[in-house]
Amino acid sequence: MSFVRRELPTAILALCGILLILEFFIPSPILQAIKSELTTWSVIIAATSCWLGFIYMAYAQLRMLGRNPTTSQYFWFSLPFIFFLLFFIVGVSFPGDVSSPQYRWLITYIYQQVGATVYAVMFFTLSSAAYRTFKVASIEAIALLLGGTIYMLRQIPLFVYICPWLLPLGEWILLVPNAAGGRGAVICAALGALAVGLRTLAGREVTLVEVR
Amino acid sequence: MNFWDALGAFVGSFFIISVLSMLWKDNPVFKFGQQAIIGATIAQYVLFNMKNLLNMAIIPISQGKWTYIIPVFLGLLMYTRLSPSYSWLSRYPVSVLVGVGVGVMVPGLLRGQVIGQVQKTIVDITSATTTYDLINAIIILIGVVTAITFFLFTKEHTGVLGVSARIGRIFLMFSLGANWAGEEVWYLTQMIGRLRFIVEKLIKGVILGAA
Amino acid sequence: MSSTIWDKLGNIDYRILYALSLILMLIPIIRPIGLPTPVSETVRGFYETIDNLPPGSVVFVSLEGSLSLLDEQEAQYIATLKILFQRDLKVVFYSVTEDGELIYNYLFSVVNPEKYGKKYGIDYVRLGYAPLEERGQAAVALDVRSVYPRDFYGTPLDEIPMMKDIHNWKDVDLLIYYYTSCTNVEFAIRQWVIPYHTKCIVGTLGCCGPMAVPYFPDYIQGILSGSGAGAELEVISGNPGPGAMMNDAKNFGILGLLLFLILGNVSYLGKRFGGESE
Amino acid sequence: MALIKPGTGWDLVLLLIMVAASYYYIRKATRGEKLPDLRRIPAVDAIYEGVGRSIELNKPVHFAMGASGGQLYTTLVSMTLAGLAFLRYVAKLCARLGARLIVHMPYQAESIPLIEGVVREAYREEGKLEEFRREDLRYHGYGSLTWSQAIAASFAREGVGLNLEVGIFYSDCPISLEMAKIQGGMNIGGTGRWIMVYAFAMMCDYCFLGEEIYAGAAKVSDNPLMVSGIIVEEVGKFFTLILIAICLILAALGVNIETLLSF
Repeated sequence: MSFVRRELPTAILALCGILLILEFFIPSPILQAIKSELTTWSVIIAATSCWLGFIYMAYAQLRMLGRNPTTSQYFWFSLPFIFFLLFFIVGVSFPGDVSSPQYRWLITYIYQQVGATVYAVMFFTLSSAAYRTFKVASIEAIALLLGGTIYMLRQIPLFVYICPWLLPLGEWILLVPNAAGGRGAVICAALGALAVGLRTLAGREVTLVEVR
Repeated sequence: MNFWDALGAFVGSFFIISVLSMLWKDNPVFKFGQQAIIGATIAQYVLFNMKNLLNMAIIPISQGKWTYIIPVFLGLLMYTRLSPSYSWLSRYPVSVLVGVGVGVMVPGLLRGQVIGQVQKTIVDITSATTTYDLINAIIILIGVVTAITFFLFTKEHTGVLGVSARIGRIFLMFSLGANWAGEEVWYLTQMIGRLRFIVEKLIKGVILGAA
Repeated sequence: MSSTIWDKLGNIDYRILYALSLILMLIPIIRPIGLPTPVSETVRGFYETIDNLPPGSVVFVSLEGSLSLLDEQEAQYIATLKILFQRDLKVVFYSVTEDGELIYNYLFSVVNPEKYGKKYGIDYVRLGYAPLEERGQAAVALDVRSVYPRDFYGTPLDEIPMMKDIHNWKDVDLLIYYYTSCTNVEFAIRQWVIPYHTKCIVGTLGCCGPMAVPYFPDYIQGILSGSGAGAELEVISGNPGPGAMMNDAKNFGILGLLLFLILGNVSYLGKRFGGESE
Repeated sequence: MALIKPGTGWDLVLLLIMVAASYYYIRKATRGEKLPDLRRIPAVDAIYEGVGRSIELNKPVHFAMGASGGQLYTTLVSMTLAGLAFLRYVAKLCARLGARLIVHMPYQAESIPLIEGVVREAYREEGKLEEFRREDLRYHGYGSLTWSQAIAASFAREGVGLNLEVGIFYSDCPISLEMAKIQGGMNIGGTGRWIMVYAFAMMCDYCFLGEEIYAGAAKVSDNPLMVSGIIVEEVGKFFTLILIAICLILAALGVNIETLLSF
């Protein structure tokens, strides 16, 4: 039983991974076909499992209601389901489905406004974080402060008007020190990810092996 | 302005304010918007995936591409997680997915993020035509090398390595600062866009326009 | 334990910062101020490239846009469209994202070509949407009809008067390339500029601009990045639009944060060097 | 026909070096031989402290891998796995010490079986399976916007002692981290996407800078096999440094590096 439960899935994982890596190096139409088949499979598997999220959300909502079954809780409990049904029914019942004007209306005025506002909220959260951390406390902190404020002011027209040198200086910060630090970090992160990948292929990644 | 646009201006403004009110404190308006949008986005996610499933699996299967029954079956195995005694079956689809993930990740990392970055760093120096370019390229090289030394884990950061790691850290901080600034101004634009929506569509368009 | 003034300066309630920024941003939206907008080299290049085209030139506009990112590029699009329609040019619009067509719908409702005396099929054509990645751009350059056999409204291209003489890169005098994914600027450079030496100007998000700068002016003759560049284009072309207000609001909106950054540092330095004086 | 695709030669060299190093060190680890010591990563030690703090304050521990942190079949899968390693660790700590754990799951539904499996297994290993609560695995819908809101709401309504966020982050961490901070929580976290690391550096009490999440994941797993992975990384880093040095020397001698590195 252990073989079917543990070794076989690990072997399948390694096989898929190694075939795709080989495809990168070896010019072979067969490997290419396997790659495109496997990537399609992945999308199909993921798409099939899409209801799981709904199930977990519904379960958590139900348990919360069960602990505190008051009238106001019933309202909050049903709200996600009402909006789920609203979007779902509008999304399938008009010609053009999700491209129908009715569904687009929902997307434009609800989804998009909320999305853009969440982005906008980040302006505030990043501001308060900067207020807390941008202090001239050490060389590192000064580097953070300088990199941040100069490149920020470079993007604000008024300050560029007052100090035209902000433009080349801001660009320089982005293209030289930022590129240097970022590149070093990217190289190291890639090597870290590579090590994880190889360990996974070898069937040694603890979180994957232990899950029953 | 027709009815639906006007209604849209109200609904949109309500949701904008609902999200913004989170900065003040948790309140019923925020809770309403937040709970509603969970339902809405799950519907969108499900619709999007069902459409994918239809186009990529169901239609091809009905046209005789029988192999696609396997991934659909594997996808269904994901739901065995809900039952403790059969949950091990969900390891199969997960294995295929992670295997494909590692398979596409490893080649991408090698070329784009390691060898390619090394190549860029060196070519910047060899292809520099002016002294200014050359100095910049050398600064980048120093930054890259010292940043890599900062990430060494098997050696304690003392002595020469300590100095190098410190310099690397300063470069990294510059980079973090610049990343922050890029995002900050970009979110500022988004905020202004939302305020414009409320002012132009709701206040000027509907409320003042109707009056 | 009494807290010093320095402590207080370092621990102001964040909500005051939030409210202050919000109010500052609202002022110019309600009442535009018109602060000065300096025009940068890359935007000047963008404008002059269009301005220097001989009458009757063919311009391709490739749009990779997303509705949720419209705030950042709206001013660019509107200003560019106005410039294009004010001149005697033949313009071909196509989009590589689904949202692109919705953006075009919106833009043509704001900048109505008829107002500029432009006729569909003679002065401008919309080809519609196709999911073009890099290979798609290459295909358009080689043969427009291989990707877009019909226009947005379903008319075969050969039945459209303007398109009769437009087949491939040889007939294109300028490519205006809008993109939102920072590295996609290379698609245009690799598929249009390097093989065919097509003139190319680009428009993108603020955060992507610096990555395009190294290609200026050798490969691309102009860059618009962010809503600020849209405002600059409005200034240089003399067409007022939404960019100026966005700029004012940006100038004001950042002031609250700057004030708080200064307060934070004053508090820090005060605590460090003058901590005892209450 | 060429044996390998042109332009992939150096990639193959690097890959083979990493594979050889993996083989060598994994073997060494399975035999129980001593591996080199690793320098401390303060953020790892802080997780324990954070769980303790949550118990003291009687507030839950929150864990998140990012709104889209459940990517299994994309190029970011390594970060998902690193996030899961941290989840396993913090779930074990919570089970052992008796803290309530709330997991904010990413929107990719295909990752849910893995997440539940990791948490359930951690509780089982600690002998506290009956304390595992499925309703504390929260699913917040599609995209970072609803996720950010929901996590902020959860902080406000249920409180936050420790907020641990490791995984794949786009524009979702600036809100969740700052909200945890405002609610008085302790933040620990990091991501491998460099472009978003700034948010962690600014908002976390302890942060993992970029690839430190992989090293951290190996450390918290408390498993010599995982630790051997970090040593493999180090081999890669030394290879990169040596490659840069050799390229510089060759460039000084007039060799065209661009062609050399694209064989």
